[in-house]
Amino acid sequence: MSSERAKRTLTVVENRQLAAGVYDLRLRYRENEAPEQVIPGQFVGVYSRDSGRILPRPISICGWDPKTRTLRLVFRTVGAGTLEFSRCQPGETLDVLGILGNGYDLEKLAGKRVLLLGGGIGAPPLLGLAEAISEKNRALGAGQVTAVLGYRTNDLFLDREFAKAADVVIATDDGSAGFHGNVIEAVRSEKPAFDVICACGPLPMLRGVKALALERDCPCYLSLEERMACGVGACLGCVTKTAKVDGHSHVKNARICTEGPVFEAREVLI
Amino acid sequence: MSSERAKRTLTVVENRQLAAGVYDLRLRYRENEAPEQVIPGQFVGVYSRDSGRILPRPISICGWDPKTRTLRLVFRTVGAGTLEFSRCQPGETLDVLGILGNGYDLEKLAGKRVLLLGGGIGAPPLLGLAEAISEKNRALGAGQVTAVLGYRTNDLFLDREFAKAADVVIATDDGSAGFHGNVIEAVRSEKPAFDVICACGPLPMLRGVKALALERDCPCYLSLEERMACGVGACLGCVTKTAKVDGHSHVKNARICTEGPVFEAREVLI
Amino acid sequence: MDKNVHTDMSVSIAGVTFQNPVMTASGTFGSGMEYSDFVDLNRLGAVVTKGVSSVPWEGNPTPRVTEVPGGMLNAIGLQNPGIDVFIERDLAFLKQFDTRVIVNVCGHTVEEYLDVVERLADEKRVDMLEINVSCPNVKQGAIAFGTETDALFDITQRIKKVAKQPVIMKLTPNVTSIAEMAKAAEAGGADGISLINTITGMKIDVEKQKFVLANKTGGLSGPAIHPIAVRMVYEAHQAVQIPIIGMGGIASWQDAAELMLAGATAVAVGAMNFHTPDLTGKVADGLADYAARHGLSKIEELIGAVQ
Amino acid sequence: MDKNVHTDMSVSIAGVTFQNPVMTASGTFGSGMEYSDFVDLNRLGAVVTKGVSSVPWEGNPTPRVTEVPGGMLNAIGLQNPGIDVFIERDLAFLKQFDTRVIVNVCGHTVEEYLDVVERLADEKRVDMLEINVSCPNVKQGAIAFGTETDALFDITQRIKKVAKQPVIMKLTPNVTSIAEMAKAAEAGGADGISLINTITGMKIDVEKQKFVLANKTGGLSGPAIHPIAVRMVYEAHQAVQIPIIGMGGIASWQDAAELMLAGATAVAVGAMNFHTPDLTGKVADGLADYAARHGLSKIEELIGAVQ
Ligand SMILES: Cc1cc2nc3c(=O)[nH]c(=O)nc-3n(C[C@H](O)[C@H](O)[C@H](O)COP(=O)(O)OP(=O)(O)OC[C@H]3O[C@@H](n4cnc5c(N)ncnc54)[C@H](O)[C@@H]3O)c2cc1C
Ligand SMILES: Cc1cc2nc3c(=O)[nH]c(=O)nc-3n(C[C@H](O)[C@H](O)[C@H](O)COP(=O)(O)OP(=O)(O)OC[C@H]3O[C@@H](n4cnc5c(N)ncnc54)[C@H](O)[C@@H]3O)c2cc1C
Ligand SMILES: Cc1cc2nc3c(=O)[nH]c(=O)nc-3n(C[C@H](O)[C@H](O)[C@H](O)COP(=O)(O)O)c2cc1C
Ligand SMILES: Cc1cc2nc3c(=O)[nH]c(=O)nc-3n(C[C@H](O)[C@H](O)[C@H](O)COP(=O)(O)O)c2cc1C
Ligand code: FES
Ligand code: FES
Repeated sequence: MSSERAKRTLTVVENRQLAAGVYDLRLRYRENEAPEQVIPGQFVGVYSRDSGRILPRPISICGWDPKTRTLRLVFRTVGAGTLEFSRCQPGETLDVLGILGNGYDLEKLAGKRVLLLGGGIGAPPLLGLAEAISEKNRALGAGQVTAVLGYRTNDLFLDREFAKAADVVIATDDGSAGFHGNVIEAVRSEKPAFDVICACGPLPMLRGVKALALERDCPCYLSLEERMACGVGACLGCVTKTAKVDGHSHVKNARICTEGPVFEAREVLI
Repeated sequence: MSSERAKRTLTVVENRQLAAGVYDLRLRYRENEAPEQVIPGQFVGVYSRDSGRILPRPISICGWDPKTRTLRLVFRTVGAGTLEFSRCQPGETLDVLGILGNGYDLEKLAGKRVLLLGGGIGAPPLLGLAEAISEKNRALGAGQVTAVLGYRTNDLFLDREFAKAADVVIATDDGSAGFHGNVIEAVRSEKPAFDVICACGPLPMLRGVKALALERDCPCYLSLEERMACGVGACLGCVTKTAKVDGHSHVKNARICTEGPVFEAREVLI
Repeated sequence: MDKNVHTDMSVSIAGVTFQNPVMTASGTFGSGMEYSDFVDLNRLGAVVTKGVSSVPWEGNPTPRVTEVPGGMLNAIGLQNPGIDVFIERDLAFLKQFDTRVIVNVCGHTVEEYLDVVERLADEKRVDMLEINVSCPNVKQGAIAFGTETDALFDITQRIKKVAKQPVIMKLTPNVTSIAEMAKAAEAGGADGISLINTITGMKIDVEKQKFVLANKTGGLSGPAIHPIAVRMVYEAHQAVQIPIIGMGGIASWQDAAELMLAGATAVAVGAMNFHTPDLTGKVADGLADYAARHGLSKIEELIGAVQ
Repeated sequence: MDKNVHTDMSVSIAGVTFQNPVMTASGTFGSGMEYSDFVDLNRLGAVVTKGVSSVPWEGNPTPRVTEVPGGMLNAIGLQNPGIDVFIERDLAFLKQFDTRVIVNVCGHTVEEYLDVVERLADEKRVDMLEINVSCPNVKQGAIAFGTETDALFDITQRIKKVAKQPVIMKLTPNVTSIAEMAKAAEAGGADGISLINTITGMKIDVEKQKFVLANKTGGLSGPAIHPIAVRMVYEAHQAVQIPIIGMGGIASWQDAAELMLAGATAVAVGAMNFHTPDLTGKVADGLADYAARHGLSKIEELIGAVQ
């Protein structure tokens, strides 16, 4: 077992397409190099093998199997970096910077009815979270997990895996599957019971989620994204505006890579 | 069959190490994309797949099999580009610009006793030449080919293939195989009979070869090297000083990629 | 978006219409001959020829080129056969194509530039002149034209007096303020400006502890300089009214579109021709698709449209 | 060659000895804390801290960073918690390490710079000051210090009057003549200069037709700028006697050796820390091996040794 923050060479053990442009990549750590702990909501920085692309690509951790030392990343191809990763074959290696950031605080969620809101490629980090909470809550004998997952069309992914750990509501922009509308509209329509919200997705959606949480006056944890350079808190590239002066920046600029990516909705000005 | 000058995607069919840092790479053209003619002494430009390396690497053609549309390149790893090529596996592809430059004028060599002088990684292009001349001369019933091949140590390569088409003299810098000394010294010592010289190797050796040719007053063809950018005659990066005003530059600067790489020794000021 | 209209791809500079905005960057395409195997010159907006001087120039000693990360250094030193051979051979060659011809002109002194400009005045095949006042590899003072506003104003004015074709001043990026240089060219009467030329760089062989290029320094070009080119085109476009031909590191139609959005009326492909010999054609096709997808009726709507 | 002697790796600048020539480039390494998981700070010649100003600065809106070919653009805008927090927290943190500390200073006005320099005067942990007169992302006039010789001379002189530590002036590459700027800093009394800071660039999202960075422009750094850095270090070294800290695109010990051969006494690793978090340590080791292989008794023999 090793220090949590390190750049490691991982071996691709599987790479599977889940939906149009969405890939499920499994990467194995070498023995003695695996992280001691991985918390849902944390992320890694995946490096390209092309010398023209110097920055790591931040990708959330979708799953972690300590026994096989295997990290699961689910990502969408949007540019040259993710395209390169989508073409990786088993046996090839990728350099990964990790484990980065602070995940969801599982203690605060234990025993609560948790509403997970995942928009598009925001869903993957919530899967590990759904699994972790439902396992804990099963033990506690209380707390129901509901996952509302938004997609553009009926080209769904991860939905069946979510169903093993949560009640699932599907929402699609075009109405081709499940509820016709976005995740917030789906919540208003389906009215799941919840005590706390955890959400990951595009910024407009997160703004809607924050409004919902303020309206229902419940705790709400958002996973934010921003362009990153270092991923480790050194460059100050990835800040988000905060409500109060934070301990690090002293200018109300929390680093998403270090203080986040998960923030209580009220703490951040989005 | 296609135009001689084109950028093509070739498939690696074999890649084998011949000696320390020396590789034998076989690349296959797609059907209908193979060049009509390949002359010993011509070269190709091999592109890296890394976006940080934009220029093609000039590599001489060591062999060409029109039936299987397979190009043979033998190269030494000296930097990032050749290192990348050395790691190519069968089935992968490489982009290649070719066929470039002017090779040896086989008509002028027919029926002559040809002395081939190859220094180190200068040997490969001479192998195709040895084969072509000896085949022609066998038909003509005249003309002996002698190949004097210089190496640093006894870590030889291609010597046995040369032996099928030529009388071979080996020279090594450290005396660990064959003659102890360089190729020029080996010629002076072994005294092979010849009417014409064809040489490829490092510049100091080519200067010695030119001196030898002037001394013996025989025709001498040298294959020159220079840093290249375009490989097709457009950038004027790769010139060599010429004795007379040439048709293209009008300033006694012939383009090695276009007027060469093979020049009559007396035409160039090296 | 996704309107897929048919876009008018032509652009015009100083009254000259180009069928599309894609040109070749001077010195990277010879006079077109060498690349005519790879791309149909009739598909290009213009062929911009290698710099030509009043008499033959032999250029710098070799090595003249080397690769660097995401680009290359060159110190060709403006080798060229002189204006006579250029007219007889290169211009004659270009007569068979239906594309515009921009002749790039270099010199050591103002008089040398004027010589060439005068010799070209009555050449019908020449649609436009591009004056290279910025080549970092010419030592005898030419660089001063490109880095001092007064000198640039002066040479522009003198060339405009004798030129019969529209005059584009090609600016060097090796300056503190490209906006000031652009303004000086405009004030001198330039019909347009082109930018950027190469940025002076150097490479050292650490094992030999020697300069890689015989000339010590060389001009950096290729994708490495693209963000600098976009910024400079933007700054120049904010500073002047005259049209801009944008270049520097174009490797794709997206890079070309960036330069147009920043303010370029036309774009030129340079070092990446060496990587992708038919890149000019690909950029032209890519821009046309993009323009159609974005529902542009004229590609000129892109010019400076960034927000 | 292959003499494999033991090389004295220390270098000295203005009387301060560094155990080796490898430093961190300001702004790419925080105050060392964030990278101390990845590299033992005791292995470095110096930690150069993120720019600090007299009061907290909140920097630019996001997006602040983006990747470009072989490099990145940043427009952090010099966010920092101000000199008080810096001294209490960052300087205190650095006390536990046995490496030199160079504090990078920024300001909007000469007075703001002087404030910081005075506050640091009695801090024993501060071995040297690096004055950033060149950040392209600060709009309120700071750029003028870095691009005009008179302003640079003046600010250098005024800082030297109050500084108790040696003063390094950090120069911007966005100038016509780095040699002139280097001379102005030397004339003003600088104990050394560091170069290069980032080169101003821009990236446009062609589908959205918008600037990628909120600040529109950003500073280009990374391997893309390395050949420009080598050339500028060389030109500055030819122009002045004071030592140079060289930086710009170092991705390997070879890149560092190039900068030293061009004239740098020490080198700093910047953006490539983001790619290889222990790059500084690797560069230090690589330089030591190289020096031994080349039979150098002192690494300082490399400085400006290119031929
Ligand atoms: C904390 C965090 C977690 C993320 N988790 C996931 C995930 O689990 N699955 C997934 O598909 N995507 C995720 N993303 C988005 C992912 O990082 C980008 O899609 C990816 O970096 C794009 O790289 P590219 O080379 O394909 O695209 P390009 O557009 O070519 O990238 C160019 C540069 O921009 C950066 N960039 C582009 N888009 C983004 C973005 N949305 N966020 C941050 N940087 C960006 C790249 O990292 C690179 O530096 C996450 C982003 C963050 C910040
Ligand atoms: C006409 C010609 C034929 C050649 N034939 C062969 C051959 O058959 N086998 C072989 O092993 N080598 C050959 N070479 C040399 C070969 O081109 C270089 O070894 C190769 O380009 C090095 O690339 P790199 O990326 O590994 O090295 P780097 O040093 O990393 O390359 C950096 C840049 O310098 C150029 N470069 C470096 N060395 C040379 C060189 N010696 N000549 C020209 N450019 C160079 C590269 O192309 C690249 O642009 C030939 C060169 C020429 C000009
Ligand atoms: C090999 C080479 C030769 C060049 N010769 C000239 C020239 O003769 N005249 C000129 O104005 N620019 C010349 N340039 C500069 C280019 O036209 C162009 O401005 C520059 O390379 C930037 O574009 P790029 O990054 O696409 O190459 C030359 C560039 C290269 C690479
Ligand atoms: C994210 C980032 C922040 C930077 N912040 C500063 C700074 O605060 N002060 C400064 O003088 N230079 C700053 N720089 C410039 C670097 O110190 C260095 O001069 C430049 O990046 C070139 O080196 P590189 O190519 O190795 O990154 C910063 C660079 C980057 C990439
Ligand atoms: S990415 Fe550098 S501080 Fe977050
Ligand atoms: S490499 Fe361009 S002319 Fe020969």
